[in-house]
Amino acid sequence: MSNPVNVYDARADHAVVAAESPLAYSYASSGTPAPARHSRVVMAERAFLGHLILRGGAIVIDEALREVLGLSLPGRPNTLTVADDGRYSVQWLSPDEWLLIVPGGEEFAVEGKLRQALGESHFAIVSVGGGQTVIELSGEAARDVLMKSTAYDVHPHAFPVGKGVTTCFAKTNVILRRPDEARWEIIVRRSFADYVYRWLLDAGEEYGIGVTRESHHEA
Amino acid sequence: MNQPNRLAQGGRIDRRQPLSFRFNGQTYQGYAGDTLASALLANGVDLVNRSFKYSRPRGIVAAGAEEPNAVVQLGSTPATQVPNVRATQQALYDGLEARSTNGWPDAQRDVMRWVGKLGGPFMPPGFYYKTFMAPDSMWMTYEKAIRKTAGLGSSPTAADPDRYDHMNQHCDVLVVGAGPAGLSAALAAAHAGARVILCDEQEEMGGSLLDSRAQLDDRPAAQWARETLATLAEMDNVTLLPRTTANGYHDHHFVTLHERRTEHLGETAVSADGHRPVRSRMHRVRAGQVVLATGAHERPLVYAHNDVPGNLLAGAVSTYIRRYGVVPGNRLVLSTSNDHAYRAALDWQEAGREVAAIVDARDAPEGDVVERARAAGIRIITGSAVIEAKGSQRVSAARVARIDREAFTVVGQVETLACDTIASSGGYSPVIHLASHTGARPVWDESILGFVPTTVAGVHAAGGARGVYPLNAVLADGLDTGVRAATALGFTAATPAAASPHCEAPDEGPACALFQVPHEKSTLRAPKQFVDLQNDVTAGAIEVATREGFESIEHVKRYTAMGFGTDQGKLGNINGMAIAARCLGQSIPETGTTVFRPNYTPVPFGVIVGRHCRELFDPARYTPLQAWHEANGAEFEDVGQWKRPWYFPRERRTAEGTRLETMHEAVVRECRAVREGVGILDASTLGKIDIQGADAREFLGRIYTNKWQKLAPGRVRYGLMCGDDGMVMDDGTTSCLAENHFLMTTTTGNAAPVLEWLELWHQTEWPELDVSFTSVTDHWATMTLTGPEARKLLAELTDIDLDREAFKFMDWREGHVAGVPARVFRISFTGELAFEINVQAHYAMHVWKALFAHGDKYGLTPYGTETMHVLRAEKGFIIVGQDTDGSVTPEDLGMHWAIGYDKPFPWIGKRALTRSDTRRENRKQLVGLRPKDPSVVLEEGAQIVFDPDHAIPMPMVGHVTSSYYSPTLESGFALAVVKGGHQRMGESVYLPMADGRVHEAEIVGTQFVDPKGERQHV
Amino acid sequence: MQRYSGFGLVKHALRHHEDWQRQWRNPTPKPGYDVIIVGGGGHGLATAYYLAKEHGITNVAVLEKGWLGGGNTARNTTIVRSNYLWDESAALYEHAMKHWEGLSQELNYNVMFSQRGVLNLGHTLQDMRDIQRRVNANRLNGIDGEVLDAQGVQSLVPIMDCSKHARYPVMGASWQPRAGVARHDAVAWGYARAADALGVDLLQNTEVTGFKIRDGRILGVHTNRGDIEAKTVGCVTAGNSSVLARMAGLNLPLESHPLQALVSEPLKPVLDTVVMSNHVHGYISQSDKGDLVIGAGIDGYNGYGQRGSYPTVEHTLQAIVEMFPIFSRVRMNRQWGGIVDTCPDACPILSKTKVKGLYFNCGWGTGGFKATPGSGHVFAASLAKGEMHPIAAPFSIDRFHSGALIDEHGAAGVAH
Amino acid sequence: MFHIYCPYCEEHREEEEFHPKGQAHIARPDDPDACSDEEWGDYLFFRDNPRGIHHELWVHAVGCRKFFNITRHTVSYEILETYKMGAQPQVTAAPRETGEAHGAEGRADAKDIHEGVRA
Repeated sequence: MSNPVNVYDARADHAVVAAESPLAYSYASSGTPAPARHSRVVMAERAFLGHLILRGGAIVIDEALREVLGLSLPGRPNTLTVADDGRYSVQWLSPDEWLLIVPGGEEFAVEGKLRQALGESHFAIVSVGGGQTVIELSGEAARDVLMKSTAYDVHPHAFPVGKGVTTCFAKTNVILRRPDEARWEIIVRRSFADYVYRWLLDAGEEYGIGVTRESHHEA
Repeated sequence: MNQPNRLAQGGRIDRRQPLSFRFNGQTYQGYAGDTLASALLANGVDLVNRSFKYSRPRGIVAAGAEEPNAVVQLGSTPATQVPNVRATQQALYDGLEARSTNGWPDAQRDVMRWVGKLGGPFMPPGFYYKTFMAPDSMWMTYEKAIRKTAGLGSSPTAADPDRYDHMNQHCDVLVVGAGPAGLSAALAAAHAGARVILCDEQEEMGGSLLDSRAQLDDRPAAQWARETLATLAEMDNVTLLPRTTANGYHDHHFVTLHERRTEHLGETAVSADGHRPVRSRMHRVRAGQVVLATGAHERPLVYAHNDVPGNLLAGAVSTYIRRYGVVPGNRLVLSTSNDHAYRAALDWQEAGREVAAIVDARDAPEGDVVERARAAGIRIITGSAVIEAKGSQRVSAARVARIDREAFTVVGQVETLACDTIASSGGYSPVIHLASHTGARPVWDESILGFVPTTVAGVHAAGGARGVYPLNAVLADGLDTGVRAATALGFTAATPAAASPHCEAPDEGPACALFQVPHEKSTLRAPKQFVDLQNDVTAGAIEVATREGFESIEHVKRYTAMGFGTDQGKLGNINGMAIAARCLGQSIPETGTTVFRPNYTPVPFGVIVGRHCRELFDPARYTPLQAWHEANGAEFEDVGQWKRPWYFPRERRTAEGTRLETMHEAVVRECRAVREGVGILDASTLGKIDIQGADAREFLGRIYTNKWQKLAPGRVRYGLMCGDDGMVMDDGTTSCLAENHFLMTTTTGNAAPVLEWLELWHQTEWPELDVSFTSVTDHWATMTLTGPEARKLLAELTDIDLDREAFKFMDWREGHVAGVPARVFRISFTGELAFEINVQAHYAMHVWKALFAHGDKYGLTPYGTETMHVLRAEKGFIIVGQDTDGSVTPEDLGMHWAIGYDKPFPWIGKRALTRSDTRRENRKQLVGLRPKDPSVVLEEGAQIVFDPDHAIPMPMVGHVTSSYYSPTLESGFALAVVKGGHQRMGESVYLPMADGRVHEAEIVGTQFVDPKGERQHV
Repeated sequence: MQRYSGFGLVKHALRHHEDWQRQWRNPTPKPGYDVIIVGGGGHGLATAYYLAKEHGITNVAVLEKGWLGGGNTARNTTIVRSNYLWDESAALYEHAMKHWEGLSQELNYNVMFSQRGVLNLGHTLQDMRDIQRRVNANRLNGIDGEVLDAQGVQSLVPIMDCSKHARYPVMGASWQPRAGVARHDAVAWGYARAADALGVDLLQNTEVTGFKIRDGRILGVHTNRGDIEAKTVGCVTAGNSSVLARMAGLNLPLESHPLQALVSEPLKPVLDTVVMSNHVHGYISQSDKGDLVIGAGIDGYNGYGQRGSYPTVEHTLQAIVEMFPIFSRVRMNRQWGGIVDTCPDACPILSKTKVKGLYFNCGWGTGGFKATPGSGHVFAASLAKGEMHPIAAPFSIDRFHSGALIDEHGAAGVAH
Repeated sequence: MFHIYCPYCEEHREEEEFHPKGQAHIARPDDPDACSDEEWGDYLFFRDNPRGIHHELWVHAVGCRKFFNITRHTVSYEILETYKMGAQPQVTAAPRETGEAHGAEGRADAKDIHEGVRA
């Protein structure tokens, strides 16, 4: 029997190939106001990470994940597990679906190891990193900006660190999560990234929003 | 500075901050803390508007949201106009500019008043239903005149310079209204630990406490309010929203609060710290429990000429005196049915002006305030009421008489008391608007002579909003309600130690029921007695309506227009109901109430819209190549939310100089490039769904009309999808990536619906199948390289063997393009040799640019959707949604080859194909059309007939779905659906056009170019 | 019937309006009628009127559980047009249009039918194809209509943003000059008064609680005011049709949804035509009183609550401000909801049922008001003759079994 | 705007995250080819559309993307329960009191099947 699934390393060598993050267009067309002293909210993109969608039963995937990354699968709805070093995270999306984020370039290897560990179980893994990006919000007014954008309750009582949800954001949908006390992460689809960027600039203007560009970002 | 009615001291205004404003072109002075209404009254401006129907002079009646008359046009520029602002709710700011909404040339000299005066008698309710009918054709002429006289304010004529936004809020307990009940409730709930939002519509929180004479815990009520607010402000589980009106109560305790952030500061929002604040903000609140501490509105009495300026609500008189330091006249007559209104007379007298008399409808009033009035030497006339006001532009006297409420008659002599102000009070109506938004019908409470809300889980009315009026009871009720709301959510309320402040219980006598005051003449013969001041609805109008058979209160309202004004009948509805009840010989509860609808007070469209306007009205979705398209001059087409390059006009040199190509020129050039050289299309918008699982193949067989059992890895197949009604829903190619792994493509617009469709069937009908679906639309960028030179160009950049035998049509291969890992699909939507290159979207720009770096020598030409359409139509490839419309089956499209009639599973759509109507011979079927005149490009949407000489209505047999000029054929051509078209090859059809021309066309097959399909196989 | 006229108004004014007659009686139910119409909205009242006037059947009762015209007649946005795509719908709505023209005279009641024209905007190439298709079909069906380009739209409605900067720029529109608006309440009252004058009993506060059916034939109805007999019963109860059908043991292909509308505060004249956009999703006109009357799509869930979800209102006003940025500071006064009975193909049902003598007229969805006179006219003819009128015949319930749907979803633009 | 408890996400979410998908518990006939046109039409188009308690299918479209069922009152809009696919509702419409009348009269004369049916 032929290979049941086509696993494909779609990542190019970023040293040779000019990669563009989903916000490349927005930086050029809407600008990147630098954070200033009065900025009460700051936005930064975490681009080119490896994003894997894991589908299947929680028990087997949990085992595989522990084996491969030493990370335990969040079993409870709307929760997020972040590895101690912050480089790996896995988030509950649905009773049979999780989002695993790994450092850029590791996604193919991780997928391979997970598939190996999962063996014959019913599962699926799909690499989706080219189609989405992570936008980080920090600063005292981050929560106000979010309140303007999503009807999900972002009050610390309702949205503690370690929570993550898929929800409406303005007129699109995003994954919203809190990896730690200081930051919110918004995971947005590539084709909607410019809309979300413009929205955030507009909604954050009142708080002097600034944009930080990552040093390793290829323009 | 001349403010004749301003007291030297008192009130909550700031006399150190004088403000200047203009009303109807006159400049006046007021103070910070004034409303426009209080400032106008301070300046002795009596006449603020003309009425809607009769153009009668009108003055300020109330001090809050219930004001019907003082509706003004605000703003000094075309862009900053705000129509229909209630002067009683508009804070004064320096430079405010306002004018009356009605009256020409102005409210003072209004000429329409003659129409109102002379024509009034001829305008009974519904007079327009009875006139202006003859002849029918004239109505539009009459209508024009009628429209001009109607309306209140004027729309702005330029776009709004301000911005608005939304804030999504969540709380345990929302308290609406920061008067005594609301403050107590908020305090109780907050002490119990609940997340509390307290909002209040006024400029200053405190409600009735702000002008109360009561002492709470031995300090003035207003001071207690200030201290309580300070306590609340310090609690981090409390959000205070002043200047914020709860306008709509929606399902499951979702309440919209409109916060006016800058309207008290100026007509546009002014920058602060270099940032532009929003003019106003809508808080979209999801609450666990809601406390409605919205208070009560005073009801005026309905007597003759009760609309002349100088007729005010008793409570409003007190508010103007105590809160704004304004006495709106010199000599007062108070007409009341209850104790509470006596305050107005006491306040008036304390302000140093004269009280002519208190006219009390009760025979033996006896409460504390009555005694105080007596002690103050005020004349009290009992068993009587003001039956008529005299005066034209301002009250000059009150006609007072003894009345028999039961018999509804005037008894004995009428006494005329000279005065310039008549204050009236017929009791109070709880503000139940929000409670009734959810559909809960209010009930009549005879003990308070008002409607109170019915009990709904999670909604608590407190204080005046449920007919509890004495201040001590209101405070206790608020506290109790706050505790109940919090405990309902599981919070443990502290013992009411933080209990209500001590407050002397007043000794109040019972009120009597009085709505319309009888007159010596019958209602229809007496001078007008107004019920709804804004819409000029009189007691007589209500009587006429009931006589004409309008017996339901809804009919009365609609026939007379009562309650349809911008005040929504806050002042008049209960009086109207009482009058209707009297006319019909029923009680008020038998007559019924009406259901209030949002909004409580009008809300600007802009704040409901929020940031969802202009470029953020709807997301614009971009492919990773957007920047290149823009830089290369693309014109864009909206496809769903996507922006897709439509065509790429180039500069063209002509005798007159250079200009951009027209679309036609660009498309001809782009088409030729593809048919003769090589073109490239950004196809990244296509929906892409990754499908994995042991049953993926079985699933595809159930969802698609055609067969999937034998599609081998490395191969691609076209698939057609139907609904279970048998109508074509979507199409696209699906590739077998591996035995249990497929990549499905969908049309651009259907990506999300198709994914949901797959999930629907999997989750609801076939959960046993091992298959899962993940959208990868955004993950992959797709570039279609097509044309006879495509292979040569691609070969320069790829390690994939492009040999026609090694990489056949409908194969896909893996490899690299321009150094980027790529999946390349040999599928063709143009009929030419084509390679669809899929790379992870990060690298799309790199690959695209690399192709162009190598493509010059082959004439690589970017093309857009228009050229794509021409090329695919030449090949007879359909576009779902353009060539189909929800009434087209695969058979209608002639796509029998894509229907697996003998598949074992009864796939979606199969059964419907054998219904009697789907079996009909003469269904509309997809065919090609070749215009007889090759220079003609048929109109898309042109209707097709067999007999062009048939009289209208002509039997139509189909329509043109796609039509273009083909540079390859050098003629126009079209796709169309025609009744029985598949059996009519070679026949002529006719297309009658709007301009009278009739085109003739021949029915032909749908493949115009390369019908054997050789070119795509090269 | 007391005739209305300007002259009569003067006469009444001189008598202090003391002797206006009732516009309709308030009769007690008779034990039986020749025909019972269930539902006293515009369609039901029109049916009764035409039964009496055109077919001489005057022993008719209209049973209304609340007040006449209190359902969707009272809650719609009053748009009247007939530019429907398919022949069957075009015939039905144009039949109505012909009756609208002249209705005030016929009823001696000014229904304020204002033929100020309706624009259906196109914002995409596909919108424009659909518009061409529909207008071409309308013209060949004898219905007025033109296709306008963006400039043509701008000159008709100067205050609209027809610029390229809009998120979805206006590309053009279809324009039906004969279309317009009418005064909704007056339509119900006018028909009620005219039907009453011809002898029809209008029974308000009379709720049907069941049907009397024997041997598959209708014999009458049970009501809260007692049983009433009739061998012909026509149900015209819009959003409540499924509930009524259930009482007769029937199922219908209907779903009742909330449809919301809203009005601004009254303004001086600013918009002289009706503007509808399917793509940005909103429609607007200005009433004679000055309110901007605004509506859009239905809520997706079933609902009899006469209210819908707030986001629908938000989306509607976003569309309106997108088209008319100058209305941003105009204020919304009131919103409300109706219950619309929607069919899978967005076309009505005018049909016999399995119960002999029991007819249904329903499924008008968002398009009922504009059809009122035509619907009543052909339904009356069908009830009178026992055979569906040729214009009504294609709208049989059978089409949901045969598959012969009349799919106005297809390309007909907004179906309001 | 509804506040809907998603049985998979195990919390309340705003209505904007969900899409209503019509009446619940409408199973596709196992053997469509054996259905008459009438039966097939009934399956495709005919719905209960009750005024009162309604079992309906929703999808948590912006969320876990799971389909599930809601029992909701179509007049008060109160959500009485939500439950996963495959489960049965706990809250159902009370059997119509007149159903008994129907039965009684039905026994009296089998042909009077609709006599006395009231809702």
